[in-house]
Order: sequence, then C-alpha cells, then structure tokens
Amino acid sequence: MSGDKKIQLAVEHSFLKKGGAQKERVQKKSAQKANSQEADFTLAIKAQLPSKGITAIYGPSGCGKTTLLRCIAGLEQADHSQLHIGADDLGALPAKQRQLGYVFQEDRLFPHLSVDGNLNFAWKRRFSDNGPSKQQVIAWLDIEILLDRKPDQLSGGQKQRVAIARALLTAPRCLLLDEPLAGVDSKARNPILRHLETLAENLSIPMVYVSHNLDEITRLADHLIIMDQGRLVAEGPLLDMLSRLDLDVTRQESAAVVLNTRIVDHDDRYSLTQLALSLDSGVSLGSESDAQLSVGQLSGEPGNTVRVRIPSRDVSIALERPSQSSILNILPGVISEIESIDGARVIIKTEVAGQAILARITRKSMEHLQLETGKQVYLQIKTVALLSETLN
Amino acid sequence: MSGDKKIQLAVEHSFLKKGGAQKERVQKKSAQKANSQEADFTLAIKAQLPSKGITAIYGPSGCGKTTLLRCIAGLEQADHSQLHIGADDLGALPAKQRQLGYVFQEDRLFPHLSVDGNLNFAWKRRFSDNGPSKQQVIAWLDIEILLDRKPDQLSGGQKQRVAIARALLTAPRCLLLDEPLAGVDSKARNPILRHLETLAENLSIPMVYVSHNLDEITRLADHLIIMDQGRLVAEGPLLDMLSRLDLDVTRQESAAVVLNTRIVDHDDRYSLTQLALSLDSGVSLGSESDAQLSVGQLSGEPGNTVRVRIPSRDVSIALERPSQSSILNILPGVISEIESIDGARVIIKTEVAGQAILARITRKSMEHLQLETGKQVYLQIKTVALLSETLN
Amino acid sequence: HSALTDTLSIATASNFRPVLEQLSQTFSEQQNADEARHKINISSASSGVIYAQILQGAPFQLFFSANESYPEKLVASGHGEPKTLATYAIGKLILVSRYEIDDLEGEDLEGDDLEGKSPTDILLKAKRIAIANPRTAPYGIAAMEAMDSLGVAKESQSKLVVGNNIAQAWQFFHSGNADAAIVAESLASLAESAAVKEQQQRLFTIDLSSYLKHPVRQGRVAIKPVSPLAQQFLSFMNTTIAEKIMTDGGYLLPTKGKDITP
Amino acid sequence: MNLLASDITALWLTLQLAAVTTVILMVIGAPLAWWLSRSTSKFSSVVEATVALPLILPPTVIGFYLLIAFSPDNFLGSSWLALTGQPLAFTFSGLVVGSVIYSLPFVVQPLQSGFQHFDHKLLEAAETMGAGTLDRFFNLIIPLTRRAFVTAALLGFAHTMGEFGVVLMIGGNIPGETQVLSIALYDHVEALDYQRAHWLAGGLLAFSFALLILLYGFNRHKKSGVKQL
Amino acid sequence: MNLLASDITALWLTLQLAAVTTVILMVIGAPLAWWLSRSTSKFSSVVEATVALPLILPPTVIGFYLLIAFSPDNFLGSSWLALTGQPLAFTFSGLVVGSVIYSLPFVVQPLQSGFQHFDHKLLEAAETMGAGTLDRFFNLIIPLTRRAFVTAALLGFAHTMGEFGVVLMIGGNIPGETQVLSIALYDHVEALDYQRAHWLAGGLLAFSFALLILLYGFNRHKKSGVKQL
Ligand SMILES: Nc1ncnc2c1ncn2[C@@H]1O[C@H](COP(=O)(O)OP(=O)(O)OP(=O)(O)O)[C@@H](O)[C@H]1O
Ligand SMILES: Nc1ncnc2c1ncn2[C@@H]1O[C@H](COP(=O)(O)OP(=O)(O)OP(=O)(O)O)[C@@H](O)[C@H]1O
Ligand SMILES: [Mg+2]
Ligand SMILES: [Mg+2]
Repeated sequence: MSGDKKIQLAVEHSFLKKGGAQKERVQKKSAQKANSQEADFTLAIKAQLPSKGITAIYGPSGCGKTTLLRCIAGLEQADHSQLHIGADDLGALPAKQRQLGYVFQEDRLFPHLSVDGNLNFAWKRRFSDNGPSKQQVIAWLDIEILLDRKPDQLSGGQKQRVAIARALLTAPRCLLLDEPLAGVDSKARNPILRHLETLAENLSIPMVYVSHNLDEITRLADHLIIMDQGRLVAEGPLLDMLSRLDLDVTRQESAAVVLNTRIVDHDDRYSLTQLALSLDSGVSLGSESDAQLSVGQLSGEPGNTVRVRIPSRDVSIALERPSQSSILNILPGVISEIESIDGARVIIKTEVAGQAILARITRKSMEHLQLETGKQVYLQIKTVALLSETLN
Repeated sequence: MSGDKKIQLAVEHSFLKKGGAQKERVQKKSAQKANSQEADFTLAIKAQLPSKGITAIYGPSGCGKTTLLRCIAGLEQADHSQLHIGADDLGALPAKQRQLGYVFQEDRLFPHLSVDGNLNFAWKRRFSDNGPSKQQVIAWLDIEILLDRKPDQLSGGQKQRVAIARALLTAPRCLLLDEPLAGVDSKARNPILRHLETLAENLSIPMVYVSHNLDEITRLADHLIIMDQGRLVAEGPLLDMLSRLDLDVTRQESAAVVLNTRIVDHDDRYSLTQLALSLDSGVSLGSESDAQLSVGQLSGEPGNTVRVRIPSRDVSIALERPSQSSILNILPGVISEIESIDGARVIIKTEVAGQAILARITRKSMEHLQLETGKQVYLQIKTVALLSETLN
Repeated sequence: HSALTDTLSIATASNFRPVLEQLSQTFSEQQNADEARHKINISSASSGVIYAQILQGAPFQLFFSANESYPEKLVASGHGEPKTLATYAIGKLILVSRYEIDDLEGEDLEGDDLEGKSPTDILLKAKRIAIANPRTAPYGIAAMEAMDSLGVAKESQSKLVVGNNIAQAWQFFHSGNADAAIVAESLASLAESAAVKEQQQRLFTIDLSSYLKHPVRQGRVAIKPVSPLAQQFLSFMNTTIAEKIMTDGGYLLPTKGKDITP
Repeated sequence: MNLLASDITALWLTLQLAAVTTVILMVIGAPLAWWLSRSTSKFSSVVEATVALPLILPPTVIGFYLLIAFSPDNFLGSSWLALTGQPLAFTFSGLVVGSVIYSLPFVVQPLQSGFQHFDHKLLEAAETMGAGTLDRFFNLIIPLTRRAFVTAALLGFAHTMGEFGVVLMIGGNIPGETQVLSIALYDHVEALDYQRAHWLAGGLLAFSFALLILLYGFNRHKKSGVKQL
Repeated sequence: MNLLASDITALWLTLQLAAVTTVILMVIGAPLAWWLSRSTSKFSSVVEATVALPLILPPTVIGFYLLIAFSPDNFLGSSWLALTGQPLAFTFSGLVVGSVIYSLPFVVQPLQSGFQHFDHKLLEAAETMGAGTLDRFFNLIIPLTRRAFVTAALLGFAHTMGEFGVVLMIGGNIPGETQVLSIALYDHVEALDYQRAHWLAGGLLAFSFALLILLYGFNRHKKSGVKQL
C-alpha cells in the first residue's frame, strides 16, 4: 500500500551433516558444538526488499534459493530468523499465519482433488478479498479445460500452471515463487509473466521470484538479489545491478541491461514504436533523435514510460554511423568502462543519454577499433532484438 | 552400431474422459465406442529416428511429449504401439526388458537410498558394460559431494543431475530424456550437455530429448521432431528443419540455424578460430575468406568439421560490406526466401556457400534496403554471438 | 511301548482340574516308586468343549466331566468305554457373600443355616449375584434350582451375572464386582487354601446342597481304546488317599455301590 | 430356522457396542496415531509400546485384570462409580471401556502406518494457504489416508464384534445389557445347540460378507480415481 | 516367584507358534495384499471380503468350525491326513493352520493399506532400469513400506500370541503340543492360582514391553533418516 514500507529479512540456517542430526539441532550450545557438527550447507542472508514490485533471487543450483524461500515462509525451522513486512513482525508466526503465497519448485497439487478442487481449496481459505477472482486466474493461466482433471492427468507444464493459479487465489500479502516457469514453454510463459507483473503493480502484492534464468529475471524483476553458496553476493535495483561490470550477471551469455524509455511516436505503417532514452521530454529536443530506439509497436500513449531490455550480445560498436544496414537502432554513446570476460571477449559499458548500455565484443574488434574509455562510438542494436522484450 | 539402423516408431494412444474409464479402455469395440467415449487427449505419432545421435522432441506444454516417451519406454499401455530399434522389435516387450534409460520429468529418486545408493541401484542392474563408469558419471554431473545425501536433502537442480547420472549408469541402448535440464542453471548445464553429446557420439547411444527450450535443442540435437496436440507437425534432420520458413520454430524469438563448418586456422593472439563454411577444402581457395567466421578458440585441428549455431536475431543485413564496426563476421550471401512474421518483422533466408542462414529484421529495414529474392547482400553476424555456442 | 514314555492324557472340566492335579501327582509318585515311569498330561476346558473335541478325535484317554450326560453320550456314540462310565464325585453347592458379620447380626454363620441369616436374606440383599451359565454349566443349573427352592428366583433374576463357568462366577465375586455368588464348594476351599488368605475380608459360605433336588453329579469315562495306565489311574481313584484328596477338595464321594471297578 | 429373540437382542447390542467403540477408537486413535507417527521423542516409543501391549495378552486375561480394575475397591471402578453412579463391571459402559482398551492397537497401528507414508510436502503447501491443524487433518490427511482409516475402522469394528474373552469376563452375560453375539454364539456351541449356532454363525457371515463386499467394492471404485494413492 | 516348567514349555511353544505363523502370514499375506491393492477386478473384492471374514466371528466359533473342518471325516482333515500322515486337529500343525487363517486379516489389511499409498512412479523408474517384479518388491516396496510390514508382522505375531479361542478349540490344551501360553495363563486364572497368573502375565508384559520399546525405538531412529516416509 504505502511506498516506503520495506520487507526486512535476516536468516541464518544450517543443514548439519548426517541426516538424523538435523532434528537434534544444537541450540544453546551451538558455539561449542559448531565445529564438531560440521554443516553440509549454511545459509546466512540479510536483505531489505522493496514492498512493491518483484524481487528476483538469482544464483546457481544449490546456492540456497529454495531454503531462503522456505525460511521466509516459515517452513524451515531456521536457526535465526527475522522477517518484517512493513511494521508487521512475521518472524515468530507459524507458516499458516504468515499469509504468504508459495509456489513450490515441484508442483504440490493435492492428488485427491481435481484441478477445480485444488483451486477451491485455496479460494476458500483466501486471506483477503482483494485478490483476483477465480475466473480471472483461470483465464490468465489458461487452465479452463483442465478443471475436471485430477493432477495425475496433467502434463508437467499444466501442473505448474495450476500451482501458480492456486497460490494466486489465496490473495497473499506477498507471493513467493520458486522457479515457477521451469517447465512451462515459451508461448505459455509470456502471458503468465505479464499477469504476474500486473498483479505486482496493481494489487501491490510484492513477489519474491526465484530463478536461475537471467532472461526471465531481466524481463520481470524490479529488484535483484544475487546469491552464491548461501551468501548474498549483491543486491539492488535491477537496472543498477544489470550494468555493474563487477558482477557475474553481466558476463553471462544472456546478460542484458534494462533501460527506462519514453514513447515518442508510433509508426503504424511498419508497426513500430519510437522510444526516447531521455525521460524528460522537454530537454534537448534537438538531440532527441540521436537517442531513439525503434521497437515493435506498443500500446501506450506518447509520453508513457516503458522499460526495454537490451541484451549485450546484440550490441555492436562502430566508429561511424553505419548506413545501408538492416540495423535501425544506432545510438551515439561514450565508453565509460571496459572489462575483459575471457581471452577472446570484452564487455564495454557506454553511457547513452544518461543510461548505461553494455556491449559484448571480441578483444580483436576492441583493439582493431582502438576502443578506450572516453571514446565516442556508435552502438548498433538490432531493432528486432527489442521486439517482444518490452515491459510496461 | 551400424549407421543405417533406424528406430521405427508408431504409437496411438488416448486418454479417455473420466478418470475411472481410463482402465476399462475400449478394446475390440473401439470403433463403435469411440464417439461415445470422448477422449481428453489423443496421441498419434509415426516416425523414423536415426539410431545414432540425438533426436529432440519439441512442442508446447501438453502436446504429448511425455506421453510419447512413456509409450516408447513401455510405461503407458498404448492402444497401438510399434517400436523397432534396428532389427529388434521392442513393441511387445515389457518396460523392464526394453533396456532403455529414462530420465523422468520429475526426478524419481528412491527416497530411502542415498545418492550413492540410487546410483548403485542402476549400476548393479546395468544392461551392458559398454557404458560410462560410475567415476566418470559422477564427475560429469559434478555430484561427488552429494553422494552421502538422501534425495530430500538435495536442491531441485541437484536432484535432476542425480537422476541423469542414474539413467546413464544403466548403459541403456537408447536414452529418453524428458526436460532433464529444466531446473539446472546455465553454468551447470553446459558441461552436462557436452557429456550427453559425447555419449551419443562415442558410445552410439541414441537419445530422445524432450524440451520446449529451442536454445537447448539447436545446441544438442541432430534430428528434430515437432509435435502439437498429439500429432507430428514436422520431422527431419535438425539442419534442414531449422531453416524451413514454413515452420514455427524459425519464427521463435530464439530461432537459429546450425551450419557445418571446417576449422581453417587458430588466431592465438585474440583467442579466436577461423571457420570456413565450405566443407571441401580443395574447392575455390580464392573465395574462401569470403565465407569465413571467427569464433572463440576451439580445440580441434585445422580441417576438422565443427557445427556452429547462428541465431537469426543476431544476423543483420547490409548492402555494402561494413567497416569500422565491432562485427567481425561478415558473409556475402544471396537472398533465397522472404517470409513475414508479423506486422513489424520479416525473416529472410540467404544462401551462403551452399548453406542457409536466416536473418530476422524489421519490415521497415527490408523495404528500406529494398531486399528481395535473388539480391546479393552482406550478412553481419556478431562474432561474440557464436562464442560458447559451438558444437563439435 | 516302553513304560518310560507312556503318557496319560486326561481331559477334565475346569472345576475339577486342581483336584485332578493333586491326584495325578500322588498317582505318579506311587507309580514311579514302582519304576514304571510315565507322564500325565492334563487338559482342561469346559465339558462341552471337551465333548466336542473327543467327537472330533481328540487324543484323550480319560474324561472327567462336570456332569453325567457328556460321558453317557460318549458311550452312546461309541467313543467311551461303557465299563468305565461312572460318577466320580458329587459337587457341593455353596453361597458365598462378602457381607460383614455385623450386617447379618450373626456371630459365625459358616457351615450352618442360622435363623434369620438365611441364604434368602443374603440373596435378597445382594445387588449382584454371580452364577455359572445355567445353559452350559451343571453348577449353573444347580444354582438356579437352589434359588427356586429358596423362592428367590424371580427377585434374583435381574441381579444375576452369569459367568461362563463357576471359576468365572467366582472371579466376579472375588474381584468385588458381585457381592454374592453361588458356586462349588471346591472353589471356596481352593480359595481358602491359596490366595484368598491374603484378603482381610472374611467370606461367608453357606451350604446350599440341601436345597437341591438334583445334586451335581460329575461323571467320567475312559475313551477307547483303554490303556493299562488309564485303568491303573481309575483304580487309584478308589484308594483312600485319592478319596481324601477329593473330599479335601470340596467334593462328596458317590455311594460306593455305584462305582465300577475294573 | 429360527433365531430366537435373544439372538436378535444380542446382535443389536453387538452392533451398538461395535459402533460406539469404533467411534471412540477413531476419535482417540487418530490423534494418537498422528502424534506417534510424527514425534521423535523417546517418550513416544514408550506410549507406542503401551498402546500395543493389549495385543500380547490373551483377551480373557485382559478381561480378568479389567475385572479387578473395575471393582469398586479399586481406583478406576470407584471413580467411575462416583462420577456416574453406575458400576463399570457388567454394564454396557464397562464393555465399551474394555473394548476400547483392547481394540486400541488395532486402530492405532494401521493409522500410524498410513500416516507414516503421508507426504509432508502437501501439508506444507496447505500450511502456506493458511490451513490450520484440524483443517489439514480433515481435508488432507483423512482423504489421502482414507484407506488406512477404512482399515483401522474395519479392524476396530470387527475386532469388537468378534471379541469374546474380555466381554465374557467383564460383561456377566446379561441379556440386553452385556450379552453380545459372540457370547450367545459361544453359548449355543457349548450347549451343543449346533443347529442354532450354525444359523447364527451363517447369518453373521453372510451379513458381514455382503457388507464387506459393498465396502471394498466402493473403496475399489473410488481408488481408481486417484491412481497413485 | 516360580514359573513352573509347564509354563516355560507353554511360553516356548507359543513363541514357536507365533514365529512360524508370522513367517507364513508374511509370505502369503504380502503378495496377496499387493494383488488386492492393485487389482481392479470385481473378483478381488470378493477375495478381500473373504480374507476379512475371520475378523467378524468370535474366535471360539471359528475354532469350532475349524475343528469340524479338521476332522478326518471332512475334506481338509482327510487330505491333510493323507498328505502328512498326521491329523490336523490337536497338533501343532493344526494350530499353525488355524492361526494363519485367523490372523490373516491382521497382516493383509495393514500391508494393503501401506501398498495403497505406494508411489507407483518409483516402480516405473525401477522398471526402466530393468528391475523385475521380485527385485522391485524386495528393493523398493519392502524398504519403502517398512512401517506397514512392521505393523503387519507385529499384529500377526501378537495376535497369534494372545489368541485363545481358536487354539483352545482345535488344540485341546495338550501340554507341550498345543497348550500355549494364553491357555496356560487362563488355566491359572480358572484354578484361582492368581499369584502364578500375575507372575506369568507380568513377565509376559514386561518382556513384550521391552521388546516393543526396542522395536519402536529402532523404527523411530531409522525413520528420521527418510523424512517423507
Ligand atoms: N534437508 C537438507 N539437508 C542437508 N542439506 C540440504 C537439505 N536441503 C537442502 N540442502 C542443501 O542446501 C543447499 C541449498 O539447497 P536449496 O534447495 O536451497 O538450493 P537452490 O538454490 O534452491 O537450488 P536449485 O536451483 O537447484 O533448486 C544445497 O546444497 C542442498 O544440497
Ligand atoms: N492420465 C491422463 N489422463 C488424461 N489426460 C492425460 C493424462 N496424462 C496426460 N494427459 C493429457 O495428455 C496431454 C499430454 O500430456 P503430456 O504429459 O504428454 O504433455 P507434455 O507434452 O509432456 O507437456 P509438458 O511439456 O507440460 O510436460 C495433456 O493435455 C495432458 O493433460
Ligand atoms: Mg531450489
Ligand atoms: Mg511432459
């Protein structure tokens, strides 16, 4: 509801070696016992998440993402755990009173109930009436025809969609999603992502979204937490995080930056929309066309703000403005940072109209073009790369 | 073993409406009953797969991929089912005698056994001694430190890796994989993919690999089956399929073509490798440099054949050979086909040294550059886009 | 058949078992002195069960019933040896109650039917009267008959708790759940000699034999073929030692003339 | 041939006893079994063993000790008398108490075994949806371990129906109050009234058989809906 | 105080009977329960009901009919005699046969209930690894339904130990041959030899209690390893 509420989180938890010992966890005497009882895995995270929008948790397999969600939901008896959503202290509440929605990594549909029964189970117990209706959720996730089936008559992706629908129906005050789209194909994925965003926006339900799919995260998240081996590696607003060259995310094959842009115009003939990188429409009208992008036609009004995503592998650098090329989007920029990824490749950060764009190119090209910090260059961004990757 | 053996497959199967009726499936009187007992879903597939290499099955959620694998494995009592691997008729055998490895969509680890116990279960029952050793498999999937754990002490991705390892250890004569990497992060994914390829190559274990991830498929498969709603949409060698403009796969965001190339030279200074598109090293030495690609350094000897993958979104078109750009790979080509995707975008197929490359560009650019069939153009391919996407 | 391994299997109605155990022990001591070693197995159950089992070929050689009719039926069906059919004991029926002496204003009621302290008073005063099942147990029939003679049958009907046999009727009483019971004297003497001694409460026992028109006559029979050892045991039953054991155990001896000796 | 009025009375009484006992057993047994299946304390092993003890002793012997315990001289008997004004021995209530104690393991054991196989993950999912303990119990555990509940109720009911030794000891065979069918049947056998025994046993068997077939047929039908369970 | 030699004999005999019976019950009961839990035919409902029937009849009555069936005049008794040269009634073998029939439902029911909850998916996985029926049974089903097996064996064993009515009828209370502990104990009670009864019952209870605590403690310990089961 209010913008400056925060979700505050501090969790410590260890899985001790030896299956059985787990239950007889050292409590008072943890100090002495700690060394004798070696831990298989230790989670220690302290973070502040915005209470609005989507926070993504990113990290490799086994880094503790699921464990963190379980601690937030109150399902894991953490060694130390604090959780505040705004002024409410949830840390001491049992799971059933936390009013959080949880989409588990495996679907956990109730096998004795039909899909409809599963949805009703959640609907009957919903925490408030502010959530979406059953009809809405069923339509969003396109599960109308599955309603009469039992879970064992569903395919993997169908199960996951039903599980998401079920979690949405409880109208939780925060939604935890553990790789909810891992088994869902790309066609079904887009509408689901869109509806999740809408929920986060319109109903101000914050979401914590676990994924190791960077594509998904850059398209969805507002805030990003990067984890590794149970620790927090970095944390911050997505836009900042994605242009930080010191992080591993910017070196990934699927690395991308996200830019805030403003709709300038629609080109109905070619079904394109012009976007300006500078948000302030008054300033420097003259240079505006320099920092404009063409993307597939959007529905917003001119002046609306939209976010676009630019994968760094799609950005190439030229010293002169190229012509006679199919590449429509050519932006002038200034190199602000160069970092090498491996022997063959470097990543180049450029400033364009106050925002950062990353380009990944070969070291050979870099030397060939004599690129260095401060140099004025042209960024070529394939228009098409922007299509269907826009968010609003 | 022999190259001209084939896997022949013909399956028909229906899930009838109403849970209970499923078992009392109409047998003799199917003709009359067929209309009265409406089917929830019907699978009808007839295909011939190569007995070597990896066949990918691609299709949206719920299209019947898992059901098809289950029929192949003999786990689903199909209405009609035929399966020949070479001369062997497996259609009538029960699942336990088919000697196929199956990685299920959900891990199906035995909860009472440790990871090691699960691996041993498979190892003790292996179908032949030609398979990889336990040490190898453990190393490939990087599960050494998990050996003592019980399955419920593993993360989602870890479980999937153990499940793959377990299936490999039975040394099956054919491996069925149902979205095995859905929960595995991209870092862990690459080595697993590499080892699966090695297995398919060196041990001539054919694999059937279900995925709705086109990236994964283009990187891995030799043969592609595209399904929708229980039917076969198209089928053929991956290289052909990926350049067929009539198929949906080429319009996907992640569409790509795969090219056969030959190593020409290594450039140690910039850690790059030069590849030639024409496989025959003798022919037209003069024009060779025209159809060459730079990719991240590979380990093969000059003359070796390698496959590279070129995403169509990474290809842009210019009428003149561009200079002063970070794009190293510029290939001359001739437009052979143009197909529009939607209002804004078209896909353009070009012939380069006898192979097809697809470029996805805006309709605006197309009109702007006056592109049409038969026109001579230059294809710009970002070098970097090829890195880490090579196969050998 | 070496005498060393000779076994005598005796089946007995449960109520006679304690006495039979003493009898067989004494018998064995005598016999073993003569170096004729043997083993006696005693099986007890209700007479009806044993009867049914013998009909189905149970390996018993002697059967001590709690009534006369089962042995007779066995003879009629050809299982029993007619020559060994006899009445071996007559049960004494008694009334036991837990009432304190003061309750009945008497000094010593034992053995006698004192004036004003009649069994009728006790039966009328009792809240629960335990008897053996009149359908299946001879002592149950006798108990009903005695209450009839005492003229309290109607009043008692609703107070009856019915045990499967007298031992159970005794337990109803002994555990304190019933305050009076009509059982066999043999039980009372058994109780007297064993555990009941520990109990502080004194028991009142009143002999009801005089109220019975049909005393409880217990019959026996040997099952064919009759082994020498079985014959020897039946002979032993007529010795004075054996008779003393039986009377001590709370049974009356049948008139000598009716006994059949081999 | 004829079942006497007394047999009908006994049958009716038996059904009442079995029904009341089964209900009590399920109410006590289900939470007990659930606790036993989840608890890891040493104490629970002791409770578990205690519940199972009636299994070991012959029923008549249990009946004997219950008889002693029911006596107004002893704690249980006297407190019951003080509370209800009625003795425990030779009453229907006494039979119920005895049957509950004797049949408890037959209810707790199958339930516990069923609960042990219960997938904890589903409970967690319900918990996040705000379902409390009772809610989860009635809407997840019971339907998902239905088979264990059926088994438990069946064993409890049947065992009470067929029970003999305990009832014989603490019941006192009072028609209409404590004379249950098993004892009536036994009486017929002991009284060599075989014909009546055959009729009664045959009738009982036929009735039970029909009931069981119905029950199992129904159970089997429902089963096919949920394949994995 | 003193347990007589005859009590020791009876104890020993009882343990033998219970052990032999339990082994036979598990061997028969496990496949039967598995089949019942999987079959969807109508016939299996009939079998299921038949197996459960001994639950309903009082043991003495079952014993009575078994006694008749065991008679050399009847099919079962005469064929057994022809096969083994020994009668069935009043022998140890007869007790075993009777106990198996009587205790069968106590073994089949918990096993069936356990099997019903078994996750078929794991069996499929094993099948693709070439595991045959027996292999799957011993390496998956038994360990994963361990608790149901323990329950079944326990109920079977204990019920045979405590059994009374059937054994009395078909056994004939013959010391060393068919006089089991429950009957010996009952005899002591009937002979008003309460002290010996107390000692015997107390000893039996203490022994069983110790055994059960060990068993459950062990079970509980192992349980914590596999959380979901
Ligand atoms: N019950 C347990 N006992 C011991 N170790 C455990 C237990 N559960 C999880 N772990 C370990 O803790 C680590 C974190 O697990 P977690 O499930 O949180 O990973 P994750 O980040 O969700 O991974 P993935 O992306 O593969 O799902 C892993 O190394 C895992 O093996
Ligand atoms: N037992 C069943 N009874 C009825 N319908 C079923 C059953 N199992 C699967 N189906 C239906 O059959 C269709 C194919 O299912 P299948 O599991 O093969 O899909 P899939 O291609 O593997 O999908 P996914 O990618 O989501 O795993 C789906 O529509 C599913 O709902
Ligand atoms: Mg996880
Ligand atoms: Mg699937």
